[in-house]
Amino acid sequence: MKMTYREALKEGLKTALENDPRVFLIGEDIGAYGGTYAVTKDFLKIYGPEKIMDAPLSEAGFTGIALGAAIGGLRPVVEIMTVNFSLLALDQIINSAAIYRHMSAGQISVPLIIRMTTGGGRQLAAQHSNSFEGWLAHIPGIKILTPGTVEDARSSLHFALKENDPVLIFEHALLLNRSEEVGEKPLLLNPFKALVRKSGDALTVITYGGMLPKCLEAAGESEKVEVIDLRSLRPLDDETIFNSIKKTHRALIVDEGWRSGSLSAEMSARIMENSFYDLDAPVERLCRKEIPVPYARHLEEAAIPGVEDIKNKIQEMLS
Amino acid sequence: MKMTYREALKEGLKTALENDPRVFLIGEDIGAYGGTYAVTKDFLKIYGPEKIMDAPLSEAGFTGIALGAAIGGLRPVVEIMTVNFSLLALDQIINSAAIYRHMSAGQISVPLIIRMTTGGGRQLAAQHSNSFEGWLAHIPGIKILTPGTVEDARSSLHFALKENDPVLIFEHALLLNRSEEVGEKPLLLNPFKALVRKSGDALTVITYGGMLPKCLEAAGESEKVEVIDLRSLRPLDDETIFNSIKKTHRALIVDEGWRSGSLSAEMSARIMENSFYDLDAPVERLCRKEIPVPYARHLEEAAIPGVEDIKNKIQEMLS
Amino acid sequence: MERSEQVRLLHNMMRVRRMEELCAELYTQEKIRGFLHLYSGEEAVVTGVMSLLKPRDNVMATYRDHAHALLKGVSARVILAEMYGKAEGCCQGRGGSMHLISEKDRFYGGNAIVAAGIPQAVGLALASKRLHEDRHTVCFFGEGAMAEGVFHEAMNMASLWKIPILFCCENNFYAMGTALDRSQAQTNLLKKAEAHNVETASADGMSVLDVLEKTNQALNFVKDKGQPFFLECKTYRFRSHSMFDPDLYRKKVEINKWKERDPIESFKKYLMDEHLIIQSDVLHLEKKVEDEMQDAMEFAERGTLAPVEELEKNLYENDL
Amino acid sequence: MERSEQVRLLHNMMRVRRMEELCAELYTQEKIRGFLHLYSGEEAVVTGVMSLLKPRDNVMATYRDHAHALLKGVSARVILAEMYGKAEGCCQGRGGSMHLISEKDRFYGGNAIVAAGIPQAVGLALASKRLHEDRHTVCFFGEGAMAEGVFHEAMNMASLWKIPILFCCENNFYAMGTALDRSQAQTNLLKKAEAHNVETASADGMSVLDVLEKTNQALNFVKDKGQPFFLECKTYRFRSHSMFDPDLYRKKVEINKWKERDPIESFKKYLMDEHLIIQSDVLHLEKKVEDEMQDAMEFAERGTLAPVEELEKNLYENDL
Ligand SMILES: Cc1ncc(C[n+]2csc(CCOP(=O)(O)OP(=O)(O)O)c2C)c(N)n1
Ligand SMILES: Cc1ncc(C[n+]2csc(CCOP(=O)(O)OP(=O)(O)O)c2C)c(N)n1
Ligand SMILES: [Mg+2]
Ligand SMILES: [Mg+2]
Repeated sequence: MKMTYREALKEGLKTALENDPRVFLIGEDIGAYGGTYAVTKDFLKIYGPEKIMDAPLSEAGFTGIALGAAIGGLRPVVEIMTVNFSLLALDQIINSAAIYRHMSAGQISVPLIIRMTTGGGRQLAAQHSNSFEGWLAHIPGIKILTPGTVEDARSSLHFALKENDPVLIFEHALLLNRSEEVGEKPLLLNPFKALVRKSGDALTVITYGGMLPKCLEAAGESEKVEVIDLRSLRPLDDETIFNSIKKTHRALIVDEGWRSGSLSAEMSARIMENSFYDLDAPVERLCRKEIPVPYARHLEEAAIPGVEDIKNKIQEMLS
Repeated sequence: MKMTYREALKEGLKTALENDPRVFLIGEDIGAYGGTYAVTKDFLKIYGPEKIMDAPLSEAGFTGIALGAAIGGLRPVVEIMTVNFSLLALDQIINSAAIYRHMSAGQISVPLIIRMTTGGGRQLAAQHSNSFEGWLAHIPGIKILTPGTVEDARSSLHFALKENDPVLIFEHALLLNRSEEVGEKPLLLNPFKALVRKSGDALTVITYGGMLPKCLEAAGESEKVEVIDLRSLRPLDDETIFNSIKKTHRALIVDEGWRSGSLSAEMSARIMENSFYDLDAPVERLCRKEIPVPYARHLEEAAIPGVEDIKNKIQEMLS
Repeated sequence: MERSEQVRLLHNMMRVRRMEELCAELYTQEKIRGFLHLYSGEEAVVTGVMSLLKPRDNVMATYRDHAHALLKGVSARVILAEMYGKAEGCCQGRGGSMHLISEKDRFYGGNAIVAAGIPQAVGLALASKRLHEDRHTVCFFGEGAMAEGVFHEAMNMASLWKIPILFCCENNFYAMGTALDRSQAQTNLLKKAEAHNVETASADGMSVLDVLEKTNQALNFVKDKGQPFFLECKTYRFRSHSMFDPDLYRKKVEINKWKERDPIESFKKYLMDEHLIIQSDVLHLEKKVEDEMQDAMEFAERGTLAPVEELEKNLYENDL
Repeated sequence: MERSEQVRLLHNMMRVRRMEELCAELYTQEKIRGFLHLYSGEEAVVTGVMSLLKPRDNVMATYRDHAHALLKGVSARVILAEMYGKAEGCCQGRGGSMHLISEKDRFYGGNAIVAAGIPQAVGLALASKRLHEDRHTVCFFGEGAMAEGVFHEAMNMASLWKIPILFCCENNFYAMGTALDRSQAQTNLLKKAEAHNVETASADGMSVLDVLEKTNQALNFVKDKGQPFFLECKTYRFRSHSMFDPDLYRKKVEINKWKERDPIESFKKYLMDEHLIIQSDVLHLEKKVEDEMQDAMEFAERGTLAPVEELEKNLYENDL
């Protein structure tokens, strides 16, 4: 059957709400409004205000409350409307959620899940279009999932709920309306393993999230291009990457985030550290231009890697 | 004459306050208390409460006020007591200060300076010991200075005030009591250029801030080891690095921050991209262990690279 | 008040309304993209407040900012051009609807992070105070923004440091789909300002004259005492939160009840009842407004696209 | 109140004081490192509040947390061992003075980010409510924390969602070196809670009996109404902010004035005046306290260092 990324997220949330009485959702406008991106439409009616908590504009506050509730035995699923607003809650996430288990020598568990919409491409300009997932993957103590397919969107919450640690899930706004053929039941593929989405023998393209479909489109039918979907940014499954490079000897990282000090840099550094002697050429990176994303469509398109940019880069690296 | 890093910071602040009537300092406990690290001791008495504004515990608020004041024509110098508390102000810094000039097509200037104490090594545990400067260097629109010498501490504010854009200055807590021989007047060396602090021919050690003295100590008199001080993390002066590697063919990055997705990753990736064919071996990294810093001294020492760790790594790479 | 001044108030409210309705049309035509937040229904607030401001005064607004930009002196031309994403826009197409900024008009935006502009406006006012500049600073925000911590931080410091600023809360009773009483335990908003020792008043945000009068008192207080003032204006948005919003959370009866108090219609009626204007005056104003907006739209249509080569310009003062 | 209960209050205050003074000594001997924030002078607050709590109740405190840990049931042994950085400490030496945590005692820290614990405590209380657990949740913080935005955010939501929690503000009039009236425009702290429709009271934080009585009323309110309560306890710290602090900002006369109201001495005097205890009882208590603390210190001295090999353990439940 056909399912959209939005429907997949919806299904994941409903399953969680129905299977685990400790689960509740909290965030701005997830209830009466129906979710900014309509992911939680009708949830308030179905599950009631204890399970679907419309929060005031208080990102730090409700993230902190969810954190405490997680310690106290509930399984909160926070929605932060847009990745940029997560900056208001970073103290709670980084200075508290990420450290409690380690600092308490294992006494405290923080099974806190935070979903947020990430990415550019909708002309929302500089304060609503960032891709902070790779940047946040710097922080030890949290895990980061970036579903890039409908199937993964369907099961990310399932796996996040199995963790007893903070998990951030980044849902790309441009994927919401994408649909894929899926089975009756979710496949439940361990999200902490990278997957070869398309195999090839001369260039490994490493990507995730919103850039995945673009990379697959750019790769087309070429037998030369292998496309790897990281799926999880922390932990990073480098084995799959290193194995691929043993075959291709070349790698390109495509990351929607800014380039400097990003996940793309980490991936590149790890490849050098582990696969230096396998490489026939330096690893390259294709990232967002290092500027705030502009509103105008032609400028936004120039700022964020598109299919053409990826195609050109692949061509360049293969010739 | 001898001068400590603390005295150098003090001198820089006093010079700024005395030479530019638009300059004022704002932050927690910089006045009556004298500054958590005694950098602004007696300032309140000397310059009065308009110039030395003791702020309430409101990091987002007073950073935002300083931002507005900067737009309005003043030259605020914010002090954020410890780098961890900057997480409370990141929305103001990243979602506003860093974007205004670009988003307004050059109409708005944000000459906002933010100083903060960074780094571990004082048994202050997980919520007071981070090194976020490399991580924040991901953000376009801001500049980042990390003085690692007394001379640089002396002039960082001078140069920051010449910028018409947000500048973050990270002062390493462990350096405060270090003293150096300096001249009567500051040398005023452009801080956006990396400097070769010690030359050598077989390994380039790239570092900055609190790790600089450790690297210099570890390098000792060895003619093989070249030590480069980045000084500025954004912009990054890679030319100096690439030139050094043309000579040494090997590089080690020593960074107090966590390893994954850090400045060390960026440096490594850039070296691969630009100097791949100059390299005789993969670039390596020595960073903080990827955990919250523990309180106990022996654990903290094990978590943060020390002189011995650097020595061992250098040895290993040279053999 | 002079008749001409009263007519000017009506005219300005009509300009705001017409521009918003035009934006809605242009949005459905996909000439304007991204998020679009319209101000229809709330015109009395911005018009009443702005009528007392001069070009030299500072204004900070939110993402719902077209009206504020227009009445602060930014031309409809550059506003529309901005929303078209054209180089002739006030931000050369980089900001769009939510980020109108015009430094020469001392209009500082246009901030799409709720409440982030509040401390920044306090900072602008601090600068004016320190530099002994003779200007007011007015900061607009919605009642939803008052749940953000930084609102309280900014109020406290403005009060503590006696910073002359007018906080103008546009209380339209909803923050997106969340009603005030579903998101704030204390719905008497004045209490929140009082918690920081800030002087307060509440105005009928559907009456331009009431807003004007309360603003006048407030600005006098700010100027005389050199202290902040918090003015709540109770109002309502006639449209959904943004053009994305299906508006599932408000009852028709509620919307209609407020629409009966349409600030433009009621003020028009008042002026007619007082024999200050006649129907032909209204037609004349309508024509003027229509001409202004048509001209603006044509200007935006004719506009050019900023060159992609300049994409990375203006990140820093001295490009690296 | 029973005599034995009153003696217990005195005993607990003495335990707190002695532990703090011992910590000060150990700090100068460099047995304890990092930042060290002592509670001397404020004993009546923690003692009065905690005397009404059970092991099953939740407590969240700040970096000034030794007293709270001790009276919540964490032994002086593991507290001191933690400050010594030993494996026998409650966090195996990873937390230190500012981060005492003991999950089995439902003592959740120990948070060195001012005000960060406040929403977290609200979350703990929310969990208890939803899980129908019969426990109180008490959240301690200083008056300085009330300037942080997240304080207001948490108060609003606790009130809005009727979350049963006791907010206990230890108002010692200083946040580090910044006096309350130099950092908050509204020094009547109750107003800040009222801004969120939260019920309030103020206690004499130098009188353990007054704190106890007000806490009792507050906890009853919280339990009966299922709503939050804000209790301010006016107190004073006799020592500097932390062992780093030269205490340049407080006048000797002010400190001495408060020291005359020493909560331990005054309660001792009261008990003697009322003939509830005699001098030998005091000596007996002192001996008991001394023995407990000496034992704790020896325990900490004997403690072992956590193995460095385990440094990266416990980052996640299932180590990667
Ligand atoms: C920090 C932040 N959180 C959430 C949002 C999403 N958002 C945009 S407008 C809005 C509602 C704001 O309501 P209010 O302040 O009352 O202003 P109004 O839209 O009613 O004029 C929300 C939740 C945002 N832009 N910024
Ligand atoms: C977010 C944050 N900002 C600043 C600090 C530094 N700091 C530690 S304690 C303190 C004062 C807190 O005062 P108060 O809340 O009154 O508690 P008290 O120390 O008086 O018990 C400050 C500024 C911090 N730890 N966290
Ligand atoms: Mg509103
Ligand atoms: Mg205090």
